[in-house]
Amino acid sequence: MATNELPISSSQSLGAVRRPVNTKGWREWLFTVDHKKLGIMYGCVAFTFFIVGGIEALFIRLQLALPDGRILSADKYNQMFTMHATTMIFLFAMPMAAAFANYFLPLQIGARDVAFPRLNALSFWLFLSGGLILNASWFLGGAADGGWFMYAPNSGPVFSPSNGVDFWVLGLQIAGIASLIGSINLIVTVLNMRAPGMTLMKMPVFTWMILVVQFLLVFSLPVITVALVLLMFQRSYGATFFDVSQGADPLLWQHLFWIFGHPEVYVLILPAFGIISEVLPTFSRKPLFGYPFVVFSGASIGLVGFGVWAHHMFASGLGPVSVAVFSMATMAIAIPTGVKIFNWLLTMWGGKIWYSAAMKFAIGLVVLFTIGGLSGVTHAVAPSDTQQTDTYYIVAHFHYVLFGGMVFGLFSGFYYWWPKVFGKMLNEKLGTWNFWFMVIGMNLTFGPMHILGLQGQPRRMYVWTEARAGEGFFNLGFWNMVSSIGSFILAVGVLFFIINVIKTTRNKERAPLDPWDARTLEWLTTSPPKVHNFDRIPVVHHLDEFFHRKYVEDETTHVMTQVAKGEDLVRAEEAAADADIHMPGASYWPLLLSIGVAVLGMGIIYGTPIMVVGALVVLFSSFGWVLEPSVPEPIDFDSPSHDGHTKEIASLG
Amino acid sequence: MDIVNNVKSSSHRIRNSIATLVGLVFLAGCATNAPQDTWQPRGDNAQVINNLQWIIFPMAGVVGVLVFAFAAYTFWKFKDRGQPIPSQSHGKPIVEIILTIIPALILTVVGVFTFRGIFELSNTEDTQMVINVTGQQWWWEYDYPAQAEQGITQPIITSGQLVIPVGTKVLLRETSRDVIHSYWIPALNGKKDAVPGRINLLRLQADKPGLFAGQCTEFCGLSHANMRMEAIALSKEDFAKWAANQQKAYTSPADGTLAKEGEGVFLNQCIRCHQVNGLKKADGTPALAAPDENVYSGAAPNLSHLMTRNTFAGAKFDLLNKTCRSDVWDASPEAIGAKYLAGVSESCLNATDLRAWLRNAPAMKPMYSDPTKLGPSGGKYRGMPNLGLTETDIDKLVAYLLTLK
Amino acid sequence: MITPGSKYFFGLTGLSLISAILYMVLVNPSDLGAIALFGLAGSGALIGAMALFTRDGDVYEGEEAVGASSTGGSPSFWPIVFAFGAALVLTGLATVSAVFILGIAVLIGGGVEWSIQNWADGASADQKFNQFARARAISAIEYPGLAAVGLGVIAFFFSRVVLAVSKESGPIIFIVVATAILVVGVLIATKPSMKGTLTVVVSVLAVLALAGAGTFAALSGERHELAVASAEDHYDASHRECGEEASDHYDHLANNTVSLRSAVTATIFVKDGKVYAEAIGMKTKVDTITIPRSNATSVMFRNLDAEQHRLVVNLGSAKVAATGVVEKVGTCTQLTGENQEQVMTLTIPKPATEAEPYSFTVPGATGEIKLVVP
Amino acid sequence: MADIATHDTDHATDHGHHSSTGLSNNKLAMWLFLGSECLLFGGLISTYMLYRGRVQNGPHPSQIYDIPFTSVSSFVLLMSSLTMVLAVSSAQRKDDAKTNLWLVITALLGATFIGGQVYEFTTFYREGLGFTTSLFGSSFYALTGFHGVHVSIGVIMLLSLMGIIKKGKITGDKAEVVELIGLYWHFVDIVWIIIFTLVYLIPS
Repeated sequence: MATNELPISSSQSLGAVRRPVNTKGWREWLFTVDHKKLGIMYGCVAFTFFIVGGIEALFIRLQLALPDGRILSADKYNQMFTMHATTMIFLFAMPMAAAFANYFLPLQIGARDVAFPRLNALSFWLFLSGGLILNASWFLGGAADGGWFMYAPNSGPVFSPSNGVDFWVLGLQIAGIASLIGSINLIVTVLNMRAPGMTLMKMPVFTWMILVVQFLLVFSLPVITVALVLLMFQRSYGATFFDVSQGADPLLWQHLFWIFGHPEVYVLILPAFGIISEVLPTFSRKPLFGYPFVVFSGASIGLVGFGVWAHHMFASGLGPVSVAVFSMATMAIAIPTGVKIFNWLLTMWGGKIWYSAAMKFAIGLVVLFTIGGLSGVTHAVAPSDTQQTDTYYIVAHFHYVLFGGMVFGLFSGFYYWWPKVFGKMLNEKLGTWNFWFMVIGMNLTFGPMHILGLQGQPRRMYVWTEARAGEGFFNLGFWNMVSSIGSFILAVGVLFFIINVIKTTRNKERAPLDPWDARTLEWLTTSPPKVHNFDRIPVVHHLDEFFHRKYVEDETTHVMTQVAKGEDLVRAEEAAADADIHMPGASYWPLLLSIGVAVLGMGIIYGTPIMVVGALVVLFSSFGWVLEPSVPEPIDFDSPSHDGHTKEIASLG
Repeated sequence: MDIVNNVKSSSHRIRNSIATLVGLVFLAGCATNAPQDTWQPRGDNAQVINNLQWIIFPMAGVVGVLVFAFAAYTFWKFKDRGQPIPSQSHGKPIVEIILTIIPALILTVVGVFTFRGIFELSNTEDTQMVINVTGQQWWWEYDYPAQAEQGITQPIITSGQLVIPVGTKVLLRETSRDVIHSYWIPALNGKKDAVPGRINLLRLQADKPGLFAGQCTEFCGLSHANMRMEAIALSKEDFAKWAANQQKAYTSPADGTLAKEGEGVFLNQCIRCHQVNGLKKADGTPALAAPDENVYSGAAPNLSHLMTRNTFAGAKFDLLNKTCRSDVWDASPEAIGAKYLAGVSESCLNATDLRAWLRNAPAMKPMYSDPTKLGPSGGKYRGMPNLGLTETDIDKLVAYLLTLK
Repeated sequence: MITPGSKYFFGLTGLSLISAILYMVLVNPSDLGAIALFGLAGSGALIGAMALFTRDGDVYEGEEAVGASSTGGSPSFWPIVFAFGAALVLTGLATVSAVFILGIAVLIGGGVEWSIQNWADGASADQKFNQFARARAISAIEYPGLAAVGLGVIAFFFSRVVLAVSKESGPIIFIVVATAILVVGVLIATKPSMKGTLTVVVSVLAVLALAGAGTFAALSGERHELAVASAEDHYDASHRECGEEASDHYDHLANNTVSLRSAVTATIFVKDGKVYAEAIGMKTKVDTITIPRSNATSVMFRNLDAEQHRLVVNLGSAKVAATGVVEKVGTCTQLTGENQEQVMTLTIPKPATEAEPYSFTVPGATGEIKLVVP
Repeated sequence: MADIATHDTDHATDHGHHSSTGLSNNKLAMWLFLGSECLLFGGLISTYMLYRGRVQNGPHPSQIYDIPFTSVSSFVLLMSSLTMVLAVSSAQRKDDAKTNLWLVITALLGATFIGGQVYEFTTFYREGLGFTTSLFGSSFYALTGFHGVHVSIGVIMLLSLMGIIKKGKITGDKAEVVELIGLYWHFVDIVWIIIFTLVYLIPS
């Protein structure tokens, strides 16, 4: 697209099958293969689903505020908590991490795009189709109602008669394909496309964590795919996989689900770890303490994460030996996690801490995640876990980990990278309000759940009863009410962020090129970056390359002296821009292919003819893709002279 | 310390608890906890777990306090006060190694205790009594196989309330007829899933007579929240009395009574799903219920000796009215046996809920019993349907049920 | 803008949709006729969409279209294919649904190819460019489509041939066919002179031979044993013979089958010709096994004797609805060899009557285990 | 999916610097994809191994397996790996005619394998083993069916690739494309060898 020697409008003579080169307006977004545009689209869609999932959570808390709640029926409540979890995990957390990864990973390693730009677009569109299919079920007979873990046999056709589970299975399959393609793409990008000089141990920690996450996805997604396929065959084609009267074992589902499900937990949290491992050093003006330890602890969390799945099943009747082994493995995983927390604290130790909004959220993560981690250790003790599992204590634990950990990390990322992506600063004052409301709301919502759980209130109950509430300080009534009030404070906190975004968008003032005195390569270009990211591919000599181009350390006194400003470095790059940069062209095929896949999926619910149509579209678009070169050819363009003979192009390649 | 279950208005309770919050934070955790409190063991198995809890929770607390103190000091000490940009040190491996070894050591200690606890809890060798526990949407069935040493010579079957003798090592053989449920009486042991097609073992033992609350804790569909259970520990003598009563033969109500008419209604309606052992049809042949033809999961609670239980409909409702119920729940360990064995008398019956249930069960508890929506289950109910009984029929039935003691 | 050509096809779609719905309501919702009308609607919609997509073959509305049409199109056989598809559809309606579906496929394929060809022919005055345009529009579906048809043809006809011959000659034919493919490949690869026409002739002949043999085999039907097996359903539960002797099919080659080893309520043993049982949680041997009503429960059978035994469960007797004859109810495991085990999963809906208690027995061994369903 | 992953070769982002690992992007992606596929088949094989003996109705595995026939069909699939190797080496020698020849031979062998599977499924069905008959039936058909779909996709890719090479429309490095499809084909073969051993040969 940046090729200036080619004519700029797409060939009219090819009619409807012309290639979308140099598109404008909405087409520019619909057919784009640019990792930055896709990253922004990922972010917008994921945030929308965050709001949807949040509203579902508020409904749940409203229902539970008082005993025998009547806001939702039992059926609607079951759908609500199922979809809340599914939405937050698959439609918010994973794609939001994908948004950050898509946008910043090529920038951090000094690449012009990801390895497979069209596959990248396909990932996004597949994720969107998956999300829409999942949520379409609300309007087509009711959403899935078996919990996000969807244990068999409760997910079978008799026990969950609406189409909700079918939509859920399909939505997750499609979103799963999206993640799988995305993860292969990002791994190849990181391994193959780093800037010269950037060895693996000079890579930013965010990139490292994303790399670990993608490996987790590549090896865990096929397992859930198998589980979902078995469930789909049972529901739609009468297979017997979870039919106990045929001798089936319901624990098969649990094993398959959690072999995926536990690595998934790290898929959710590691990107946030990566983000704050960028933010904490930047705002402490110190490199990350123990970089190799943080990297290896991340990798070992990922590895051990594959060996602890059965700690979700301590009550399901595994033998004592398995329970003991998984209990020990679970404790073992606490060690690398602890290492990370210590390293973050030691990064700040001796630093020069600037409490910006991004830094506040990052510190919020360190503190809140530690609470979640410690409550996690209490149920690594398997016997103790048999009292806690499936109670609100677990809900408290994983919300501290996922909300206090992951969401705070993502918000830290929003504040840190907003000027990079949009060229404008988010308002720091509103950011502070946003932070405090979220911290207070989050602790009021999830803190009391520790008490509720230890007092014996199970999860997933559409009502709780006075008769089992007890009295005094620990009574369920009071703490349920506190938790519900807290959830609305939390919602107000998120609202502050939305207001901040709206305000910032209206603001005309441009952000400085290096507002945070940052450390990594993504700041070595304009904000927002140009289509081709870097005018010149940087050559890397240090971890935190950008910082070391700005500051020089005195060998003896260790005093840091600033030798250049970020702005000047960016200008210098612009002046030395490469002459001839080819970028991949936009394409219809990713969008069309994902539509085909969605139609194919719908066919499983609504009948074979629709499936056939979907399959034809999939075949057509995948071969159309194969036959289309990634960079546009001369025939795709109109010649600049509008003399009416543009169709007769002599050379057809 | 007894479990108190006085029902008061919620506003009163909230006001009460705010007062407690302000004044009595340090005295918290005493006499007024919820009946499913996980920190109040009442038997050996729960005690094993509680001992572990007392190791790991304080340990996590201490670690937490240390880390947060260090963090808070760091946040305060190294705030940007205009100091120069610090030296770009990348860390000290020795610190890292120490910080890896310390948690590893702590966790090894915890691990040793955990290991012991796991194997202690899984021991079933010295079991003294076996009970089959079967979960079904949304109630629990208990059947006691014949065990002469416990005074059970013919199988006993009951539901809603588990009755066990104190000081006896009881083994529950859990399974399920439909989806996965989970059996949990926090005062007696941790939870164990009831998985269809599998038999999971859970050992309970109660130290003193008493009533213990529990709740199904594996999500099991629509009425998961309403699938409750209770366990009653009786002294060995009281248990023998209870068991003897359960094995007593059925006696039909006297001719001409309202209850006799109720038996007719029962034979007309309820027998389709609910078995009463020993009940005979008008022609003298045994009346066998056929729940497998009407209920998807294949069973409905057996109503023999119904009035010896204190709850019905998956323990969601009480058979005793409020006064009589708190009389049983609040009784001292010495007195509870006699009060429980008294069963439900006409004056103590919670007639309101029972009649409402007979009038229209699905309105009282969400179930899949709308006859127009039974396609996926092959026309079978999941739960009790509305039988369309008249008020007279209900009168008769209640009179009849009261005779099932 | 909707073009005239697509208007025609969309009209057809609408009409056939309406008639399909009427047909379903008035005549028979599950009939082939309704499917036919829906199929017609589907293909109309698709071709209409193609026509719309290519603007009826007009690339430029207005002045630029002049001249484009003057070059004329290339000769096309797609109309013939289209007509052939229509004929197949009609034949299929009268005969079997497979032909009908094939017809629909040919109809859609021919129609799409026809409209694309037509559009490309009018795209410009440059034949080469027109070919390029046609390829861009359609080759993405032609390649995989043709490949899939090729795969389908070979797989279908080959399987028909093997199904028709005896079980023993199946592998031989398979070897012969595979070797032939390899040999031909090697020959062509090593003898460059054999390339070209000869290759084409050989492959066409081979495919024709396969198709011929396949068609013949399909018409003559599957081998006798398969037809018998299909009709008799040897492995149906109602055919189980639970005696001491081995039965023809049920016990055939099934000596050491164990299913779910976990979660058995009780294990029943045969030792020295005597039957005894052990149950979970019970310290002593038991003579009664209690299992909950209507609950799928597994019982394991373990044979410790040298001779083969099977476990039989007797569940009283019941009247068979169809015939009115009272028959024994129960089932059995397969014959089990020494130190082998098998699992039986039972779901018993009702307690036994006093007259006919339930029990487990082992033919050829003494003793029985009572089965109680409370 | 594999065919999609193969053709982003020549976009310009890696213009100017070659890959850090030395493997091309496409090949690395294909290896990752196959790694992921291993777990997919791993899951299905585990399901089968868990359920193969669980037969309440219909035949047991050992009652219907036709080992001689399946051995031949396994051998045919193995042979196709050999011809695939020949196709790849022809492609590397830039001999289009021979590449195409061996691609077609590979595809034909693959297609007869599928024909054999159709035969096998038909006989099993006639003997009384349907997809919904028993746990063994469901898990057997799911596993071998999934593999059959993989082979079918492979055959379609091989035949299309031949067509595309003939028309000279290949985008990117021709030999590499053939090699990538070859990788996929060998993977599918290896999976079959595992299935043949675990499913057919080891008695349940």
